[in-house]
Amino acid sequence: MSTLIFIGLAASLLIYAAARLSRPLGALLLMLLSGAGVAALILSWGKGFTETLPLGNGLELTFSLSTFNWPFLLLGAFVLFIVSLFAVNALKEMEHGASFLALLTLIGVSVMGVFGAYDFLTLFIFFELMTWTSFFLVSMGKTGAKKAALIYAFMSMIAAYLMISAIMMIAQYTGSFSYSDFMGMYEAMPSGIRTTVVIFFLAAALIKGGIYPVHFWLRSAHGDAPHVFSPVLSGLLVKYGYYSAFLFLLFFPVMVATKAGITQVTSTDGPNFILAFIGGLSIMAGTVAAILQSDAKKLVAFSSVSHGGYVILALAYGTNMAVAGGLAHIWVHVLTALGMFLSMGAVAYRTGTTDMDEMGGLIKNMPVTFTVYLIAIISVAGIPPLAGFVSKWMIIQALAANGSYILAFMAFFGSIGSFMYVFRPLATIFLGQRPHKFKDVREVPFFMQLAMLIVTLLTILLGIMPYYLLKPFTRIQEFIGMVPVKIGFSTVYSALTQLDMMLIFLVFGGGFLLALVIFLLFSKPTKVEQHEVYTSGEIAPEISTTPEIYHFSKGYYRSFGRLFSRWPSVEAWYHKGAAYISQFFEIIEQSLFKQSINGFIWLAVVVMAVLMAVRWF
Amino acid sequence: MKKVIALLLFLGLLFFLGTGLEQGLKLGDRNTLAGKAGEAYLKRTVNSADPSASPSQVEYGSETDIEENAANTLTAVVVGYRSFDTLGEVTVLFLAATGVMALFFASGKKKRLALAKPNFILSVSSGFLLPLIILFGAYVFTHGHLTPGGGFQGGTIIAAAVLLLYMAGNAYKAPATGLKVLEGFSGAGYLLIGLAGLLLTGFFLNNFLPSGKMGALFSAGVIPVVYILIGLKVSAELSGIVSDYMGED
Amino acid sequence: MGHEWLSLWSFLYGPLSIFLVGLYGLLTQKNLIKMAISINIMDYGVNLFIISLGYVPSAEAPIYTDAVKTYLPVFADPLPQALVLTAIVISVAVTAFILALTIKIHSQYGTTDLTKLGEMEL
Amino acid sequence: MIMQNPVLLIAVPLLLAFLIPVFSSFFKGAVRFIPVLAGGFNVIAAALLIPQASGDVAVTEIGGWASAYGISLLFSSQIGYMILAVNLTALLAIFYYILNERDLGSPLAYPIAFTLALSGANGMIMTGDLFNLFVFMEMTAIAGYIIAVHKKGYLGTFRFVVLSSVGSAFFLIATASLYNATGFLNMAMAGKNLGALSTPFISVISVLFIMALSSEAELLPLNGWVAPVYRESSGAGSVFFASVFSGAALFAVIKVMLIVFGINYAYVHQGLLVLGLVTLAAGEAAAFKQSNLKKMVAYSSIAQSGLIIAAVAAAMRSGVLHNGLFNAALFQLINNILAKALVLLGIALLGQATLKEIGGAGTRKKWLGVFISAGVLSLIGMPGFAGFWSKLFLVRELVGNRMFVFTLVFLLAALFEAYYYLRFLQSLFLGKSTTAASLPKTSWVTYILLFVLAALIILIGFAPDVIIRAVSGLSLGGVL
Repeated sequence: MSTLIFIGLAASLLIYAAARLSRPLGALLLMLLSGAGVAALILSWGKGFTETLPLGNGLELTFSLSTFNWPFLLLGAFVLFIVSLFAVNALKEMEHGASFLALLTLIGVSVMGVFGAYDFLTLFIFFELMTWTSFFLVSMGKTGAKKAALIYAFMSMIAAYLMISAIMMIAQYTGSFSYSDFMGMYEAMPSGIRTTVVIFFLAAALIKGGIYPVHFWLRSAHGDAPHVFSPVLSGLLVKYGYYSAFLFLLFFPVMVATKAGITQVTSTDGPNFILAFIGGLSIMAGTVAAILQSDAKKLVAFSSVSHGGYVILALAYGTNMAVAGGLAHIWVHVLTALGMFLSMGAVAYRTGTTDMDEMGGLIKNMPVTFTVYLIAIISVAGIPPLAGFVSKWMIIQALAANGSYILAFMAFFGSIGSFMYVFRPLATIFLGQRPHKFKDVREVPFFMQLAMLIVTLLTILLGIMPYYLLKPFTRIQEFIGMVPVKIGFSTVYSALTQLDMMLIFLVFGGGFLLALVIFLLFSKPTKVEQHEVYTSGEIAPEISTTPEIYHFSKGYYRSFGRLFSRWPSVEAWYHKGAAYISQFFEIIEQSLFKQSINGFIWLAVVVMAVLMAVRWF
Repeated sequence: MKKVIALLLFLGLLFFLGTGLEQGLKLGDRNTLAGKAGEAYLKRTVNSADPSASPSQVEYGSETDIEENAANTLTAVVVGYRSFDTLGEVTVLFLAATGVMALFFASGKKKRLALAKPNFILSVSSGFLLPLIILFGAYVFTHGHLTPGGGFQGGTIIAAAVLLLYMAGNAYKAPATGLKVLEGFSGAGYLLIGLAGLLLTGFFLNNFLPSGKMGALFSAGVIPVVYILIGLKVSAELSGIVSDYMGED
Repeated sequence: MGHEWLSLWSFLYGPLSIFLVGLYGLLTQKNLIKMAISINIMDYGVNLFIISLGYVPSAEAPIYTDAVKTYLPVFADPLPQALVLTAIVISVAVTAFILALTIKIHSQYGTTDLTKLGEMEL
Repeated sequence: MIMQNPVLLIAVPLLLAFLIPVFSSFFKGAVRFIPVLAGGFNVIAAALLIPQASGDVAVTEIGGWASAYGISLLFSSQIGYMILAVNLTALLAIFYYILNERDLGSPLAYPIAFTLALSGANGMIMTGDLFNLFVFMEMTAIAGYIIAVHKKGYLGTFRFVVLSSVGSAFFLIATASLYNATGFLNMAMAGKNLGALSTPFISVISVLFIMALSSEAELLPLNGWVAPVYRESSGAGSVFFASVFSGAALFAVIKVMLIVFGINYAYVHQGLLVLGLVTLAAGEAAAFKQSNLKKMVAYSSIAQSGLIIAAVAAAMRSGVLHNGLFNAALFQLINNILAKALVLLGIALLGQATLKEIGGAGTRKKWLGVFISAGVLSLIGMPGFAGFWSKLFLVRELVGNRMFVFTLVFLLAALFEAYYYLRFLQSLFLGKSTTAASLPKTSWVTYILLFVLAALIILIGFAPDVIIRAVSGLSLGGVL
């Protein structure tokens, strides 16, 4: 794998050069590389290896490929493959396209490093590599992106420093960075250190994963990042956070226990319960915030917060059903995030905006994009028969089976709420009346459609045949010594019941066909112009000047927003805190560095007197 | 108010510094040379096996073979034992002269500073005092290894002569380039002597000339040579500074 | 006892006071030239301090002459004297530089008052 | 044999500097190459000396006098690497001066000042004698004054002169007292005899030393000159201050603390530790708000000095020398010298002063942008660059020695540092310039200079072995 990493580094230069010649060429190169990665991973199903790359002086990087990290590596290669496919056309007008592709390749390198790491040092190094490359990538977005990237980098650095502190504590205790040494020592470590390490790591994971209440970087970073990069950010980079949470919630504790046949790794009370609760909160907060967004990409960003909540909730809950569901949900979220962000990117590619208040009726212009979005949101909302249903079903089953009704309610809340927020772009972008300025919008070019269609197809297929979705994760469960959940080709068995997705698909498919037939036969749509608005007898003075403010898509969930307007906002606190810090810094500079010469002498003399006095008395 | 606090700080620092240092320092009557580096310098036993304990062999007027052999121990320290410091010191002065030059260079064309018309007595007597002053300066730096004085002192006296010239006549202008070259040459000479020591004896700034009889004019090895160079250098530097200030408009 | 006090004053507290007077000047003076003078006063204090540390009771100058032909344990310490020589030269150098700098500041800003220069400084 | 004497690192630049006025009356144009000659000689000589040095400190006596009485130079491979780093960056700064800033001021004064500053910095790093350290400090400082007024920044320089004079007065008092009390000026001997003295005396002396060295090493009470001097000085000048001057001064502080005070006086190091941490925090806080690039780097430089000193003090604090922490601090020092030089050279080449003005300059000058980013990413401590390793080792040692408050301050400071440096990169590559001014032309020679530094940084980033072995292998014997 170290060879691959060096190849990746070299490839980023090559791709830069190629993209300077022609953007599509660069993107195609990246697509081939990541496609090769996907193929290689699929071919290496079931194989594994470990290798070390010595840096000298006792330092070494260790990589491994095993059942354990296979799905995650695949995920990385897949996301890059899809995104680079999408980028073939999408990057044409981007200002820094060549650098973008080169940096994207470096992200690929970091994928190999983070998911392929078999020691903490490697993990950390590639985490940091991801931080600075994605910092630049986010910065390339629209106007607000610079600020967003800075906040993102700032939060990432906090996570990184938490992580490095934890790693160093481990290293101090075990004498090496290696996972296996840590596993060997885990139980022997003083519980204080163990708790600190776990808390630090989990805090870092929550930040990276964009979980409430440290989620706020997601809004701006996802919303303002370049359209091509948002899917990577949401589909791939937040998964780094989930992955490290997974490491510390399941992998280490379970590997330590090595009692084969555990059905539940962690207890439902105490710390894990707190974490599960945080996950639940994240589901709710993300859902509510997503409902209130008027920018399509920010909406999707908050949906990521909510989905991260599911993953953390499930992993922290820790029964074998919940774990399998949580891990599967990671993959499901990759697909849905890709579907949603790519379709939003496609819309923005043609219309130049992601503001939902401005749009409407694009279904006629962009039917493929619409379909992709539709399938993605069905999966997001956890409506059968798609993949999203499977994972959510498993999580809620696990919660309900053990009687954790509050958590189950939270998960349900997210599911129901997601109907509301995913419907908003559907209604305001694709349905309804089309503004005049978007009359000539065309469907996106071939490669972009292709990328989106692959995602859609996978969402449907994995939904019908959950075996392929779940098998890798049951293998992980076997690998770490848990009892794997029982699955069939299209069925999943829980303690309470069983789920046959093929059946459900047939039922839903039949229902859909029926509805389609009815629609085609009996629908008599009335065509109205965009600004034919009825004011119900009231005199609305602006109707002749700015009719668009009466368009139905404007302020879609305004009333709903009022409902939550009094809720405390974490972000407002952060802003206030930042303002105080800034003032404080100003005072420090004024008093320590902006003096006259006399002032400095004063400072020196006083410091000197104090230093001596301290010794004296 | 500020001044009162400053005064309090003054007293506080005086208290801390004074009482703190008092406990370690050997002051006044309690001060002895025993065990200090200065004792070994005076005994000229720095390189002997036991610098502090060995009996003195110094004999003024007849000693030929002891370290440096300068009758003036101060000079032996300045240009002998701690010659490296002195090299640095000369360099600092050189730098200061360069710095003053650099500062005034910025003002472009150099014009002589307009002083009041010199006093008649001053302008007449300067002509005849000048050689005497220069002679005295030269004496001071050539006899640095025997009597109080040396390159710095002598150089300063000569620079005073240049200042006198400036005071005495409005027309005088020191040859700036010449001074700079003299500075460079004498500084380089000092270093070359040091490097010669390195080449001939293996130690930088080591003495490689015969050290003569203590108290004789031609004694103490390279010390007088170095001190003469320092004298030239210091006189050139200080004159340069004087002329830079005078040339400032 | 009185003698002890006197020796402490003249060898330690006196020089230190001079030094601190210079420091006091830097604390309170706003004029650049006065600051330069304050620095000089500090240097004088330091030099005096160093010299006083070389004092040995009823000692001779550390020079061999016809009168003092061999080593006697009553020489003054030559090392502090040598250090002072160096320190003086360095302080002269700094003074020359700082005064030239003051002249340039005056010709550029038209004042040597720190309070007036304050706004331009930052 | 003779070529192996480290005194040449001081003597040769001195000789060349003295010859500058002589040469200038014959070949006016050739004068500017003399500093290059001096710097080049030093780099080569240092590179030749390092392999012969061992981890143990070799003492070179000057004038043949026994090292306790005369002046001696210390040399070990650790010191050799310091010298190499300092001289290399100085050489690059000199090249930059010749290429771009030759016409700014007196054609005689600046070559002299550069050459002598080199010699002074080497002296500060190597000397083993307290008073000699003072002389070299003054030499470097006065050369620094001249370099600081290069662009007529009189007010900043005035500050510098006053603060550094106060510092040197403190230093003299401390040195003279130490001589009187211990009988020696040699650091090792003075340190040896220090044990017999009372605590108040030692604490006063240590406070005086800390104050004195703080002005040169950019530590807190006397570092008010740093920001204005960086801002007002020329490009080469700012590199000189950030890399050569502060590098040498920091090393001098470390040396005095280690050799004179050693590890036995916890209260000395405690004070230094607090001062260093406060400097670190204050420096980063002040840098955070700057929009003037040079001032930003200046404050960051202050902060780094604080960090290094605090780490060294922490390593010596508890009566044992923590080799790991000490070496990590030195590693950080060397990295900092290289990266700061690269960033400041880059900023000088951009020719613009503020964050807004440089907007998008990195895209117009691709290579310059890439080199600057290498420096900046190294300063932030991103993997792939040298700074990553030194920060990693610092964290490792700090956590390993259970210094959690220090770790917290360090990481918080690093966080804010990362923020403002990333902001700088952002506006370098993606900003929109507010001024229409065109960028100054950059010659290929300058690019080679930048390339050398960037290559070094990346080399260390990928093979930290190179420098770790250099810095840490040494500590096995004695640290210095």
